[in-house]
Amino acid sequence: MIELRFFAALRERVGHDRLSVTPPEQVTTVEQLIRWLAEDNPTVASALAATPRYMVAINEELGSPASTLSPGDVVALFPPVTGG
Amino acid sequence: MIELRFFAALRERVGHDRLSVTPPEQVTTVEQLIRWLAEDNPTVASALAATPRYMVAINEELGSPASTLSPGDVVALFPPVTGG
Amino acid sequence: MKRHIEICERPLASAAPASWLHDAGLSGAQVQFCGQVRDEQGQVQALHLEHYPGMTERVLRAIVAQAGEKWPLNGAWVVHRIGTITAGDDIVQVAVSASHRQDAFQACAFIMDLLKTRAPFWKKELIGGHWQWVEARECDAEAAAAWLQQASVHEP
Amino acid sequence: MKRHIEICERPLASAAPASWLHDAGLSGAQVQFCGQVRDEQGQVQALHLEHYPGMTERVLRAIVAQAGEKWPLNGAWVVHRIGTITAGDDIVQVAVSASHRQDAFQACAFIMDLLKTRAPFWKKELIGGHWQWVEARECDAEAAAAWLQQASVHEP
Repeated sequence: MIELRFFAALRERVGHDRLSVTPPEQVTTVEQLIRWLAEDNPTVASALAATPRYMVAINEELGSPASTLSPGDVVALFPPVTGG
Repeated sequence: MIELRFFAALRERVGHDRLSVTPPEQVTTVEQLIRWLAEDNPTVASALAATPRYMVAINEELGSPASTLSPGDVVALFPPVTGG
Repeated sequence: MKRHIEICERPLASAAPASWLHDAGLSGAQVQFCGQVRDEQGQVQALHLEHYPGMTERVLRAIVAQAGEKWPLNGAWVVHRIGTITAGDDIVQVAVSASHRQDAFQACAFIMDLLKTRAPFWKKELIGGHWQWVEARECDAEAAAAWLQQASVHEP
Repeated sequence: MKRHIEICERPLASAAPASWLHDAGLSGAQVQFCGQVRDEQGQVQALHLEHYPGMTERVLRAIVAQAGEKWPLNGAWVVHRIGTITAGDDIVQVAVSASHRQDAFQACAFIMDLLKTRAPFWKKELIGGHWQWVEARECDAEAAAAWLQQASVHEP
């Protein structure tokens, strides 16, 4: 199981701030997770499609599409940050 | 007539904070003034000799040895500044 | 190096970083950055800031630790506002103390550049009665990348 | 650009630059430098600062004007302490406000670098019961020269 978290415009587009998903075993990277979500979850798929650029964090640390995932990971997806 | 002003270590070495001098007409630059002072005024000469580096200001603006002088100018001599 | 990192829902006190950093003669230099909400000629009526609790503090701690490795600092202060605020209000304070001013200037700019591109905060603005998300600026990403490139040049 | 330049015999108030620069939404960035007397492991008992009244103000005004030409600033504050002060006391405050932080950081560092090498202040320290003049640091001259070289590169 992977816990997804969404923030800012992406959260508004998804309509939830979190979602638990259980991708198949062969999904082991962020990139694969997102490709799988695009097929499995139309809401997340269209929210991501509507967000020109987004960032990812795994267990509260910035990651990249190539980052590997383990069951129980918290994967956050969000638009580029705009603090400060 | 030129009004000389001294600051910091240089003032302490000269023993005065100001001095009025009337150099001959051919003294038209800071460099010439200092050379003339070295002959005319032993106190100023030895104070300058004891100050490894010094700066000059003419009428409250930073100058250089080549700066030209006019009668009535205020020429300040001082060690490198150490504010801030 | 002492450090203070805080996410704050109340207005920021502008004198707080200086008095917290004060160390009675150890440091010769304090540099403080303060970011404020610009009103863009009166267009922006309010600003709302959200963040990712937990990750935010973790990222800020990591940025401050990295600054402490790059420059000899005596103290570092980062306080970021969240919630709804208005034009002119302070959003963020970054302040550092060091023996020498060049280290303090560079470390303060570094922390801000990395905060801007890595700390999970998002702003939306109330303009003409409508809330809209602020877009990330390309030049902020470039400013952060410049520091990271510098670092890689020094690596063996 | 508003500007405040002052030579001061009283202790400096650390919150003064921020509140004076505050402009309710015009500026997005304030950068403040504050220089303090270092005690050098308790060696320095006191510091005395003298200056060249008249020339000091003129030089500081010129430096601030130059900063205002190089960067789009909304405000600039320079206050320098003179007289006898002790370790930990503030010697100088330089603070600027601008729309964007990079301009504010650079202008503040520029004003400090030029102040250090051009403004007619001199320090002496009381160490072991004896007053001795502080020597100018070569690296300060280099920092100021770097700005002036940059400028000449941009000239036609």
